[in-house]
Amino acid sequence: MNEITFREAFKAAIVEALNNDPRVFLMGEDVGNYGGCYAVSKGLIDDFGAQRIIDTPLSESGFVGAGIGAAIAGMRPIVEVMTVNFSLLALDQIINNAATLRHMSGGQVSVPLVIRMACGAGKQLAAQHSHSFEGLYAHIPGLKVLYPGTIGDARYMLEMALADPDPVIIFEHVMLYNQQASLPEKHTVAPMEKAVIRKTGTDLSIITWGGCLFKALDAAEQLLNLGINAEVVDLRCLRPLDRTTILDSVQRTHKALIVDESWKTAGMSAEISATIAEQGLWYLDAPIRRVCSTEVPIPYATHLEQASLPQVAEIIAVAQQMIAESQIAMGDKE
Amino acid sequence: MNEITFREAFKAAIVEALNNDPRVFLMGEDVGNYGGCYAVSKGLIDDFGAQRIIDTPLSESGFVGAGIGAAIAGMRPIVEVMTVNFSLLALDQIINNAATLRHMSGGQVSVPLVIRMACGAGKQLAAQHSHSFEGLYAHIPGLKVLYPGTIGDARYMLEMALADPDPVIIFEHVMLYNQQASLPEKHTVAPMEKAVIRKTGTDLSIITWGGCLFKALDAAEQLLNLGINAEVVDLRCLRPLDRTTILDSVQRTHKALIVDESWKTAGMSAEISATIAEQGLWYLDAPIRRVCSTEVPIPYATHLEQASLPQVAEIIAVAQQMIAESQIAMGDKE
Amino acid sequence: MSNEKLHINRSHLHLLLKQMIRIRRFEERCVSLYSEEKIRGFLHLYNGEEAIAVGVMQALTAEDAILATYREHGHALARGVPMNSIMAEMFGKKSGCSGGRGGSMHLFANEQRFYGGNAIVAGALPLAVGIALGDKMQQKHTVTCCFFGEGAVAEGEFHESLNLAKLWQLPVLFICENNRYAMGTALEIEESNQQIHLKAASYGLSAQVIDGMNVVEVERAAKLACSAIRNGAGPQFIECQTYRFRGHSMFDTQLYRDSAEVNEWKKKGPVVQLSQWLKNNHQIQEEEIQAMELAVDEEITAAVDFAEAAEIEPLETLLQHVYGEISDE
Amino acid sequence: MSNEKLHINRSHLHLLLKQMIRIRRFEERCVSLYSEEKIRGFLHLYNGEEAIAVGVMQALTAEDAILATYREHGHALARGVPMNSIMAEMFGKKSGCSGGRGGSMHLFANEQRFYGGNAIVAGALPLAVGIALGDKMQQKHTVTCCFFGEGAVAEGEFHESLNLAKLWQLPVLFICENNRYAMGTALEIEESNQQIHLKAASYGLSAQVIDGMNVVEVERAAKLACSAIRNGAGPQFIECQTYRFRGHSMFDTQLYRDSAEVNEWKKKGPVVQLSQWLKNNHQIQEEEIQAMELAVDEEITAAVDFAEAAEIEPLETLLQHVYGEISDE
Ligand SMILES: Cc1ncc(C[n+]2csc(CCOP(=O)(O)OP(=O)(O)O)c2C)c(N)n1
Ligand SMILES: Cc1ncc(C[n+]2csc(CCOP(=O)(O)OP(=O)(O)O)c2C)c(N)n1
Ligand SMILES: [Mg+2]
Ligand SMILES: [Mg+2]
Repeated sequence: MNEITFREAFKAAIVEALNNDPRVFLMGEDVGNYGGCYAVSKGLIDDFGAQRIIDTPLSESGFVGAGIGAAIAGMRPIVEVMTVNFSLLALDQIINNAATLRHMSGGQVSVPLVIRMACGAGKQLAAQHSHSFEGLYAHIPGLKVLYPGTIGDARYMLEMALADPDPVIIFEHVMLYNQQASLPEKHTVAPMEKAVIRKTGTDLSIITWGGCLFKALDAAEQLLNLGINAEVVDLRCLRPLDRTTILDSVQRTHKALIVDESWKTAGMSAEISATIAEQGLWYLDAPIRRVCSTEVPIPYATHLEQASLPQVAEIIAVAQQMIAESQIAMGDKE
Repeated sequence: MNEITFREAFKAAIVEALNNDPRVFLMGEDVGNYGGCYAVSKGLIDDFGAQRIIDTPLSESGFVGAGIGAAIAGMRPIVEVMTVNFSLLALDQIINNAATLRHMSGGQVSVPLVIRMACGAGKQLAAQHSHSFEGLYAHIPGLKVLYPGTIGDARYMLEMALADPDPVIIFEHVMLYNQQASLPEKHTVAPMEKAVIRKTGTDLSIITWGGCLFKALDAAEQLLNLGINAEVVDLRCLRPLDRTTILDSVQRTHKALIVDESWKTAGMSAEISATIAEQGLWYLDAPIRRVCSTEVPIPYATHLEQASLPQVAEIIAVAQQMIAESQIAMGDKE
Repeated sequence: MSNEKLHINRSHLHLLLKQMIRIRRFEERCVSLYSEEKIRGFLHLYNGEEAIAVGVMQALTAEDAILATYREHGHALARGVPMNSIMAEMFGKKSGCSGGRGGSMHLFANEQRFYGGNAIVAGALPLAVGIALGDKMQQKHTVTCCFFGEGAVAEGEFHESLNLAKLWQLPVLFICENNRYAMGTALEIEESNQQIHLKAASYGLSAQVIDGMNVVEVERAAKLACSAIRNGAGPQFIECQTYRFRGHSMFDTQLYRDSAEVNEWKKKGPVVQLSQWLKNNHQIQEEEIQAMELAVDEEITAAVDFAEAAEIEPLETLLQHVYGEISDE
Repeated sequence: MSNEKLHINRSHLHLLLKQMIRIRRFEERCVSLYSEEKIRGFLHLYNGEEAIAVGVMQALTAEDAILATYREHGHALARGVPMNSIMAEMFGKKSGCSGGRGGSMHLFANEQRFYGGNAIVAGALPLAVGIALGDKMQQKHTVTCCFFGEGAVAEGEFHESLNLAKLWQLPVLFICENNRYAMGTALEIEESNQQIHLKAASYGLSAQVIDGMNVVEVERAAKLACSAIRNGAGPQFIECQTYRFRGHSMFDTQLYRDSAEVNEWKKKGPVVQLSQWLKNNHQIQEEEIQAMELAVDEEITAAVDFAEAAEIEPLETLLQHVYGEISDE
């Protein structure tokens, strides 16, 4: 199998969509002449022309709204918001229009729109360029939220998103773009709304997605050497949330550790924990733990930035602690 | 003690602040000549003049940003965003500037700003006017988030918010404005960041705030007649979250039922559940339950709207179910 | 730019008058239905501004798309959305044009390409740009017509939308209903430059200001603008000067304006203006007007009866229409 | 409006030249420090645009407030923020002007009323309006000066801010640094009306366009605008036409423009222009320029040494500065 980067995977998906469906076009800041802020769409304007690779002005609300309108009119727009940080400027359009129009119109208006956004920290871009807001988007009925963490998902989720009749947000973690992996066959890639177990294990479930998946897998590997066999659940889709896969895993491992790059309070990690506390409480033999970003606007200095993000070492330490706790707890009960 | 409405309480707090501190001013859409969309500031422009009661254009990002700037320059602005729904248009300013400037500047820039927002459903205002986004705001480090649910808090929290050196959001549920209650003495009102137990109980903890508090209290009263003695915890402040009070209560009652008017997935209710699952798991003798809004943009028709919101009957039913579950669970363990 | 002839013949003028009377009386009926608590939520009435919706609709074809604000009963009616379905919507019924989910502020009708009913001020402008873009990409040669108040002009979305529309030469007809107030905020408190059409012109759009109380003038301006658009001249902007005779919504105590001002404007009202002109020129008789009113009232009463009798959505459907089915396509 | 005399004497021109050289060479040093990985994150350089920051700062007093973008090294330097603290900031050090938390895009200095360093395009404009409002309310008679690129003009926040500033007659000096590109997007792709100053004028601001490569012209325009503001004329707008000689940031492959275009503009560069003029008029000698460069290089090397030697914030402070202390007040 040939190795490609996440950047190449995202790009190949866009190219394929443009080739397969004349209704598809790509629109956003600097997607054309500049080649994309993260070079995902480099060269596309030469191949597809400025009619289908549209450089927009700096008007996030305007062009996201225009994408919604074009979707209503029958197109299949892929709108790129350069980073999730800037999407706050378009949030009114996304929540009050894209997510709401179908219901508010009694089912008459469809918004088959895909919005791609780069997100995440790790490049010392500081507090206005490093956010993770997937929890915020996952809170909104009417939206679907994808967050590919594997090369297969980076390559094949866009097609599924475009086939969906509703607005779909796709997050792309900036630290993944240069990562390389071998591309699996398309038919092996799970449907968009299913969580996937990336590594099976028996001792605890590490539940994560997107930019933290590789950290979780790394931690799981190291834990093996420490005699702990962790399962790694990749959520892939944050809304709708595949609660069944989460609960099944925890039912088997009796422990849940959630790894989430966004801030802990009232983020996505909270929802996963709450799901288990509601529907899988009796499975647990240790408290649910969350490894998230420290509750601070992400700082520039590398040591501070790294200290504010979830790290492999912390995942390992918390996993070990959970195993210890569960042994005490089980001891208690015996 | 004299009875006043929440509207009067909010207004009295503003009047007092304007009288006590020349740095305070009120700014927002229709706060002046119109008297405030929900009539909270009616008449104030006559008493304080258009320099201190500033009618702004329809420019949410612009005037919220202007409030941030004025706070930086040494004023103590109270900015009214007519409803939380429209605050999405100002979210970039609130998150990328207000919440971030202090940290990003290494502590040099303070933003002592108060933002008031009406929120909540119940008036058949449909999907663009009925949201509850407190979970979204509570997710953001750098912000503080208050949600008064009692007349005392409506009257006295503003003063505490204005004394705070950081941006504070205050939510005002639209269904409370006309509610009436007797005003307690100021010294009896707890500090801004403390949760308060509004009714003590032994059988389960109902954890709620703001617009759902009175529903929870109503449910608790009816539950008493059914032989269930519920405790009602009013969070009051969603960020920072008073986790101690939550955990103490659950430690005593062994059951947690969270009532939250926002959508369930990845909202504030999730964080409270996650807090307990992390730090109070062993206290529980029943799964944590959440009564939240149905995951649908709020519909106009009254029967659909009411069906989508948390209701007293549902709180009672879930509480009863939890008691039953815990008896089975306890039975299991014996 | 083809200078289309206006059909200002007698029967067309009668049609315009009847449409305006139809809206006016519909709105008046809404007032009483609101006090009877049949209609709930926020209710924003169009009294005084009828000439705009009625005049502009004359210029649009069935293929054109329309977007409006929360003050959109008149637009929906003039567009041909069935009155029954509008009334049923405000009663929160299943046969309402939005299935009872939208209410007064969110009337929708795909069949008429009537895309709401948007209650976020300026929120529909980017959508209009996008619908025009989508239609243009599909070579549909339509016009997308977007109505909004002068209050929307202060919003960033106004600015972004006008720039996009002109940059991309999109077939959008922007209709600003300048009724001088945004809720209780007067134009001079809202805008540093109160010449709205000049603001629009600063983006390079052809922009003009007209008497929005004169339905014939509105129709003429809209037709010229639409033919310019259809001939590829790009987006057009019309500022219609008008006035709202009633409060902003049903909760407005109108502290911000004198009744003298209101009365002054009422004299210039679109219904009075046209019926007076027709009478003065012996183009209509009082009885004909009465006949129109009668016909309209019958239609309205029928609509109320329809709405009253209509069923509500069963609760089990609450979660419908949050997401579509893949088969939707 | 008092027409302040410019001090275009020799020593002042030398000062201007030295300031520009100081910024230019600072930026060049940043390039090498970036490749040495001493500086990280996004780095946006000001080469070619130095005349704007240097010229405008001459018009501002110590009490005036300043806001800028992520391309703000030049502004911070020209404002008098110590070079050591700027360099240390980019090294992520505790003694950096933002304690290492901001980096290149977020330089702050309360002492100089330098309020950042904002990396959201147009994000500082509403803040500038608010600082001007706050100062005015406190009768401070200051100017708030806000720098931004022409790309920001397309954002809704530009529109809302200009309207507010003019409506409320606030003492804001808007400086648009029109370098013709927003990342890789040329002005004509960004704006339907490329006459930025005319757009500003449509809000009622006094607005003008000047040669942003000519530091003397910038200084003159800024001084006139500031005295207008101090005399109560309300907000002023200056579009400075300029060009950025380097890529948008360190990652830019510059596919969107020819090197011929870049070279053409480099000939008009602010440093070349002023030094050539001074030479042609026998107001400076080559050795004097070399002396300036030498002095500046020494300052820069000292700053690098300072930054290199400086300590980092201990990890325990990570949570500091998220919230203030009530005693802050
Ligand atoms: C973004 C947003 N801000 C505020 C409101 C509240 N609001 C509803 S209508 C209105 C006034 C709008 O005035 P205008 O655009 O002139 O339209 P008109 O009501 O006069 O027809 C306001 C402030 C809103 N719905 N949306
Ligand atoms: C709201 C927002 N959208 C997009 C970006 C990404 N971005 C950073 S700088 C830039 C170009 C800005 O151009 P301009 O305003 O002309 O300033 P210049 O860089 O030319 O000085 C873009 C698109 C951003 N930082 N903020
Ligand atoms: Mg109006
Ligand atoms: Mg530029």
